Amino acid sequence: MSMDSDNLNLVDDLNTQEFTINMGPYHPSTHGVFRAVLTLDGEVIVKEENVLGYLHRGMDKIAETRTYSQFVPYTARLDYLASALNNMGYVQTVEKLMGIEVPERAEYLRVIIAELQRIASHYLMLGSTTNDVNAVTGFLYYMHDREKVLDLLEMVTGARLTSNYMRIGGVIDDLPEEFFPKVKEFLAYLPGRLEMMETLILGNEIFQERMKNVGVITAQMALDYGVTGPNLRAAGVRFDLRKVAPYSAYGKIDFEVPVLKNGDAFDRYQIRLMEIKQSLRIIEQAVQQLPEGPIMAKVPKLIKPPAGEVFHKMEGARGILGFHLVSDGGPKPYRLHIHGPSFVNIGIMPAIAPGMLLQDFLAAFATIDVDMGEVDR
Amino acid sequence: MDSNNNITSIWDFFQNPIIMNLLIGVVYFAAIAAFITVLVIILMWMDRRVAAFFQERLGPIKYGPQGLLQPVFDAVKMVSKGNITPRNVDKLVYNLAPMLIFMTTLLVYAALPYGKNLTVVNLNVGVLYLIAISSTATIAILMGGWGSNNKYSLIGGMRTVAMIISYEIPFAFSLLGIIMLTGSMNMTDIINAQKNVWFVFLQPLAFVVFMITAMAELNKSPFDLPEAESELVAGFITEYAGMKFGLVYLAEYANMFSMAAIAVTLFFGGWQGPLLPSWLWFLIKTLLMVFFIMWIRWTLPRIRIDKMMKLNWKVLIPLSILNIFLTGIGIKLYQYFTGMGGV
Amino acid sequence: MDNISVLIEKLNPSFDNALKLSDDGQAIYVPAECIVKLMDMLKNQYEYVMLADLSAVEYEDRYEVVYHVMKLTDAQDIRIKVALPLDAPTVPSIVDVWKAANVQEREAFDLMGIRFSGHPDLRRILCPDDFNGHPLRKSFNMKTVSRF
Amino acid sequence: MIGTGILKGMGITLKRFFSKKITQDYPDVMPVITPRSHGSLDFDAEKCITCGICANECPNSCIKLDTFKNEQGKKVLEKYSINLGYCLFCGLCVNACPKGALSFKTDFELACFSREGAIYTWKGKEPRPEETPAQPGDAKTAAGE
Repeated sequence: MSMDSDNLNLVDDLNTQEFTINMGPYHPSTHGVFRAVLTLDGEVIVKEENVLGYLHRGMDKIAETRTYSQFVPYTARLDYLASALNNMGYVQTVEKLMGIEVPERAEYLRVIIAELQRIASHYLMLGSTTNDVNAVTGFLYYMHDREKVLDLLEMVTGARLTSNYMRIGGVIDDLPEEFFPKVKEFLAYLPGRLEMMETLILGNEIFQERMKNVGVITAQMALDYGVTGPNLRAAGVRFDLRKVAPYSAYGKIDFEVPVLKNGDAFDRYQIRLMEIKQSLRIIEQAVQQLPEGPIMAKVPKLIKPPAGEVFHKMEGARGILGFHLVSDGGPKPYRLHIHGPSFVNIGIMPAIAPGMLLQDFLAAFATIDVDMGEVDR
Repeated sequence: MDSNNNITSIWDFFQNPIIMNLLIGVVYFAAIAAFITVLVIILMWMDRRVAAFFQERLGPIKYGPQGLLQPVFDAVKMVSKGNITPRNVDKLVYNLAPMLIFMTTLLVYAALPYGKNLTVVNLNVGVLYLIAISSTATIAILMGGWGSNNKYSLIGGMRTVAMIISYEIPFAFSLLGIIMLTGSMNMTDIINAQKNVWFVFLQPLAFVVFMITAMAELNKSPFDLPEAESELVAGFITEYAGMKFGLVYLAEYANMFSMAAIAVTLFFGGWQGPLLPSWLWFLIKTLLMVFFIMWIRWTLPRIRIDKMMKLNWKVLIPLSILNIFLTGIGIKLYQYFTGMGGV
Repeated sequence: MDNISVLIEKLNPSFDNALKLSDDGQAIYVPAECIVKLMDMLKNQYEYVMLADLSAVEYEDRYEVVYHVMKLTDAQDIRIKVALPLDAPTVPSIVDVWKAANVQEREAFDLMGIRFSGHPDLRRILCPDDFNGHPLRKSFNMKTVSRF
Repeated sequence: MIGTGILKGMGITLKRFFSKKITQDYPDVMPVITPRSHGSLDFDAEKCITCGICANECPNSCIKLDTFKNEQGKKVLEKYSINLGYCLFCGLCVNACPKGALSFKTDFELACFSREGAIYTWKGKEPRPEETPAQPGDAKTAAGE
């Protein structure tokens, strides 16, 4: 920006200049420690570059130094907003490798906890996105409801955020007696609140203006960039591992996979609300159908899977959560690679960012819903 | 020199009209400053409590009755904080900006009619003065944004300029209808003209435009782009700390009150009201207006900058011009039917 | 995974019988130079439209880059492996086939030290730029710290 | 019509304005915590048999047992320490303990001023016979001992 006053009278010399801005790692809207290096032309983004790794803890390496069961609590720290889902993915991977048959009741309990966790995770995404467009009140309404989910989770797992409920071979604790009336109350309470939030946020014209046609991810793009989960379904691809390749008790439960078609920020926001409703349905059925029986399969104290290799994928809160586990027959994993959906999803940001306004970038980023714990691992 | 003579000379000195005016000015200034300080404490408390209530929370309740002393503690904290000036800032501009921002706020208070015969300066061009003063803050905000040597601040400052300058136009136009109705720019005249019917009923369109632009002038959500927390960290106040930040903060709340007071004066009959003293009516109405501003603020998300510009140039300005036309036609029709002569 | 040998039979003519079934019968071994062509065929002719995972494993005598590609219709995945020598682990990048490979290849490069030739921007992604070594290699030892 | 969404939203917030508030008066009124909550770890020295399974099982090695041989030549616990600053609250130790000496309690107020303050220690059943110098008193001794 030339401040040379002699030349200011010439219109030709009033040229503009691109400038770079570091958004993050400490920024209110980067949801953790993500850094986006934005090249801006005024308020329009010309180029975007992701800088990751501020939360890199080396989970893959940690796994190689822990026994199979010891690593379960660490998976909760991957995507700390959906810890039970990560636990589930990991224990299922080990079970798949060892060929352990999990008791049916345990499968149902897992489904209940996983869906509660999914609701909690989606709620946080909805809340933080709402906060990013500065509807602070909406954010707090979401947080209040999320609190109720966390109370339920705490009642069962003992932890609000990073639970270690699922173990290799089953779950550690049965549902407490007081859980059933509470969950019934919760299932009756939430739909009304969801409707209220839909009117307050989705119905708001300013919100629609902010979100519609912003950060569009088409189905082709999503597949190309490996974007999965609600983001893929918002782009119009009906792909949900719970339905396509049912694991755990999902095959016995009736639910729908919501799909929208535009793939913009608004659809990505809306699809979470729709998925929460389906999760409520799943929980309701799972609690009703809950079979009697043991909650833990017979598993040796020291888990030593046979030498071999397994890849297990499940529907996490943010997309396909994959675990590629290589065992050498010892008590510790030889190699564990975690395919975090957020890590892949965030890779699409440089492709969709150019041409956006600064504010659009936040809306698009928030609705892709990445969790830096999972990105950096 | 004997002492008697000396006293007389001092008395004479004070008799001098220039000095007299100056002294009265100082007293007025002190009164307004004290009023603003007390007001801001109440407004801060109110803002936090109202925001909390909208969000199903209670807000500050621990200190003082209903948490009323909380802003005092906040203020003490703010004053006792270190006066940090970051390296590589444009020191003069950086330090001057908060003062100027507060200054413009203070100037608005001079022309507000607080009650019957209770105005600091009863200006003939009161409305014009308000419009003029409230837009000067733009320069101060740009100074803060530029002087901070921070890109977020700069974007915040530039947004302010773009926003306030363009929103000045519908803001001024929306008030023209009232000036046409009363034929005066004097605030007291405008209030007196609302004896029978408030202008909000005569000028509903103008009121809507006024409220939207007033929110923009205040930098309040949905138009809080200059200090957009989730995008620009804190916009032009990112680099300010301690009392400099406090001044900006103070100005923000004071602005909210003055803007509400202007709205009340121009559209809701000012201090007019039955039974209660006039200043109390003014306060009640203004605080209700402040509540309304907070209500909007805590409900709506932030608008996008290009949409905001579009709203201004494509909706608000045509609407405000339409309002002027309608007012003109209305006046002419009124004159035609009542048989009164021209203005 | 049972159809994997069928798949190899179908694919092998285009690769001069270079594809091999692994010992456990669950993976396809591909020579490094064929990987891009194979991925392209799988994506465009065999409906494996999504790259589900890309990881790298270090063994005593080799590195293996392990790809999992997935069908959308039934979520079936197949495992494709490229064995690489320990001294110069280089494999052609599949970014041209799947953009999703971009970040995942960078991760494999960063943590395991596999080089992906033809990658547009092969830099460290999780570790700092001035980091020495590749943490997931078995030779990279972690310090043990006492918690007390 | 444009604006109805905004008006509806404002109606909702106004309704919430008069609704019941959910604020918990936390330090004055303690919240009700479910009995399963992993607040902090509790140790019962009476039940401990000094097997060390908990320390082995701990993923983050934040459990330490100081033991000695008593006159009968039996391994006896002298001091049991958990560094809650590194604890994952996963409960593997609680599940692993064969005698149920470890348990979770709901006491969650663990804030402390130093890293040493996060180390919780419990004394064993019998003291070490030869008087060794006492451990630094900085470490917090948990209630119940």
